[in-house]
Amino acid sequence: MRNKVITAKEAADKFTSGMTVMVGGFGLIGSPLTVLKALEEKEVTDLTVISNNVGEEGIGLGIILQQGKIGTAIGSYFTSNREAVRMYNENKLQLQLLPQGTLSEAIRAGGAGIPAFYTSTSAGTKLAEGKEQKVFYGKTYVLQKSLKADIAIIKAHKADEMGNLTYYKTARNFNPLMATAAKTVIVEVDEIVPAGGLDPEAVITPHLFIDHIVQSKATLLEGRRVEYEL
Amino acid sequence: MRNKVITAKEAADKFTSGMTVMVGGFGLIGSPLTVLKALEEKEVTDLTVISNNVGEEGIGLGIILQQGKIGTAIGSYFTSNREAVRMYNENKLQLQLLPQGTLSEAIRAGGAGIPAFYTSTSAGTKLAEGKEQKVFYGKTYVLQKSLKADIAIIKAHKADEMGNLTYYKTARNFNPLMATAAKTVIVEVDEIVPAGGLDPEAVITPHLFIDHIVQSKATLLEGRRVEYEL
Amino acid sequence: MNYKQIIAQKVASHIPQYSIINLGIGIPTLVPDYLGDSECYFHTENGMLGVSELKEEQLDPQLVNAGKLPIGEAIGASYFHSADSFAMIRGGHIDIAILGALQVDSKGRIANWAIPGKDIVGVGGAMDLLEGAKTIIVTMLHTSKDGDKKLLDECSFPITSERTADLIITERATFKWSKSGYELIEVTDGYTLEDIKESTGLQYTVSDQLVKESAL
Amino acid sequence: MNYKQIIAQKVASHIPQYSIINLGIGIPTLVPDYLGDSECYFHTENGMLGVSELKEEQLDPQLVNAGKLPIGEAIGASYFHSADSFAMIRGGHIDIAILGALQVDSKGRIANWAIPGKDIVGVGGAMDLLEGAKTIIVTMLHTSKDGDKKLLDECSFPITSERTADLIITERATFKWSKSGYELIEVTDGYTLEDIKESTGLQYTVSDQLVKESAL
Repeated sequence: MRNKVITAKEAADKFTSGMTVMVGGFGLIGSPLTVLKALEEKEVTDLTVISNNVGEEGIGLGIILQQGKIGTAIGSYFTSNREAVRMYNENKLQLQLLPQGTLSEAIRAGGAGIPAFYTSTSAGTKLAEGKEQKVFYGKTYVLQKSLKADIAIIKAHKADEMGNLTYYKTARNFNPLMATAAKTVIVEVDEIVPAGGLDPEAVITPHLFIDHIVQSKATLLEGRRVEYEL
Repeated sequence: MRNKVITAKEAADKFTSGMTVMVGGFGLIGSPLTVLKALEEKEVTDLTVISNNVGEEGIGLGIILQQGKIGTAIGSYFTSNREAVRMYNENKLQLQLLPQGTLSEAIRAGGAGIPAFYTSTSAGTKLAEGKEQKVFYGKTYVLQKSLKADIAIIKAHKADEMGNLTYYKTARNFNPLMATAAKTVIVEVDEIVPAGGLDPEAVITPHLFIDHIVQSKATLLEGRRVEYEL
Repeated sequence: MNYKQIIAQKVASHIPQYSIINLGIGIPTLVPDYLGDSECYFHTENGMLGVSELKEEQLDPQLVNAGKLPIGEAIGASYFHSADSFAMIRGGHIDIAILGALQVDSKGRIANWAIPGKDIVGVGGAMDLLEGAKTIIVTMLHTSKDGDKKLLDECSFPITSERTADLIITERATFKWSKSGYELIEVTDGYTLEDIKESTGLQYTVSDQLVKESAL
Repeated sequence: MNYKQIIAQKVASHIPQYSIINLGIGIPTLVPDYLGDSECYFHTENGMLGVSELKEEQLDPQLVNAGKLPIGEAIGASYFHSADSFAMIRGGHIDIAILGALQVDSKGRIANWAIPGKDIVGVGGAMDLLEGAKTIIVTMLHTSKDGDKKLLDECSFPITSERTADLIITERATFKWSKSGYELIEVTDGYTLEDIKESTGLQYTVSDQLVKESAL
């Protein structure tokens, strides 16, 4: 079996400036906090980040946002990190806003070899301005192109040594989708079990999507606090 | 809790002539054999069936094909039921052929509120003739509209009383997709367990998709034989 | 009861048993308190069906609703990824979405995601819910703190969808969408038809049924 | 070894360790027998990663490959529905698809799903595999039973995709797709370059490397 386990630092070293990066999580929940912490030490600029939010102020994805490493963020809800809004106003950050369902479907499409799909979501609103539209059965739909990335960093609950994954409660969110839509996929997990240690019927992400596995050293606590055991 | 359990006969009685019906299964594997058997006794004609195949000769979906109840079949591989081919030649059956990946994605799209998507599969071949096409990033893609049905009859392994479902090995195939794409969804299952009897992380089809549950009385044996305990 | 509780209780009275419900943040989260024995199932768009009230001993930082607040897990719950969750929403599998709104207009369109002159930096799942849920119930205070109208002939804020909201429920009144536009179907005790008329900018008719009730 | 075994063995020699492989029906299913200690993972498009050889005691009528034949379950296997399975294929997550073909032409296009004059009643997953797999290996007998050419300048049967096949492996020869079209890279012992030329209709060049080997 190929050894897929690497350290968080080795994961961070796979990043280069200008890359497009998918980052799993709904806020901090289901976010690869250990790898994001390791990215603090990595010199890299002008990343395009695809993630529902950009973490919290100074936490998770908010760490590298604060460091000015992100040039563009594509997501659905930036309001929850006031620093992102401030940097956007100061022209230090570009933002591309998509409805959450359109964002998640565009990532799935990216992984599924579908270049574009139609959705009625946002039709007739400001978010549809400038987008190609088409009428089906008398209703207007917006054309949405798929999203892909150079690297995805995601969070799962358990990985077997081959890279099969299961998730934990609402920490699943965007992670299984991003696992399919990037050239290199790095998963941070709570626990690594031997090959065959997961029920084949309950595997959510099959191993063929996973390039590298990182043992998580971060715990999400109440009140949006994170504890690291580095 | 609403009681979702009905008999196979009650399931069959929900069919009316001219309906569009999705039928789960890859051949006989993962096919709702008990409900299909009950349909033998139901007077109904001119069904449009969406299913990967049309069962085997006189077995599964092949039962009602043989009875002349199917007017049109939409699927990917009819070769395996010679009767379907013969009826097609005699103009007793219309066939619409889609690549298997396009078929499955069109059903998913139908359930997901996506009216159409693009795929490169079939571009440049006979199956793309007459279909709308569009170029993305220099490559030609075919526009595929989604598929929906009036009724879906599917097969799962276990249902809890609420209608949450798990599947069994390669009997999963089209079933979870069809569960999302019809107005009325009837699932045939090997076993009904109490509410809460399935692991929330391992539920493949959440209960909101399921209208009715039928206890299976059919066993698929080696050599494509079926045993009924009716 | 405070205004929010009054609204939540009114919303609950419009919810049939066994409904699949998506709750927005704010007032909608109070609705389950008023459902009594009526069995309903709660969906949260970040990936779960079967949200229940949080009990202290259940507190789990990785189990949250769309407002990122901790929740509980009901019997028969299930988890799914974001694309499957929004497939449920967009595909018409959610019976009722209960949402907050900044404005509603005579065409039934709501505005709840952006304010003119402010940066547009968040949309979340609001647009998808408006497109996909079978029934939309809007909960809101009837006017702003300063008494400005929020039920308007035309929204001055950017709309969230072309889709019409089925019910608008405020602390003062309930409006129901019909072929001829909104119909006033209920007025809270203590308010007169005149009160509603003065504080409401959107066009509506008064239900025959309501007139009878308020004549008591 | 019979012709089919010769082809399967040749295919195996082109497969890197740890490949994710989708096997078509017929000759491709023999390939695992010749992989030796090389660890590979087998995908079947009806919804499984981790196909293994069938052992008698494992026989399960609900565990089948895309040819509906019984298979086994390897350690680390997983199951998924048809849309996810074809998302893997179309999305470029399968390293190698090993397919049979009726014809291949000079442009690298294969025909393997329909015959002119016969009803077109089945396509299955062939078109998706040709579009999506990173590498396409075609296995086929070099000519028909009657000696008719199947490697042609242009397919007379309907093509399955515009995508070019990367390797064509017959019992007589191996052709590899390059910028300038097919290159003959290997000839089976017992056949001469002249034999290949006479039985092959598609345009190809002869690899420098091959010429050296056959000069031995």
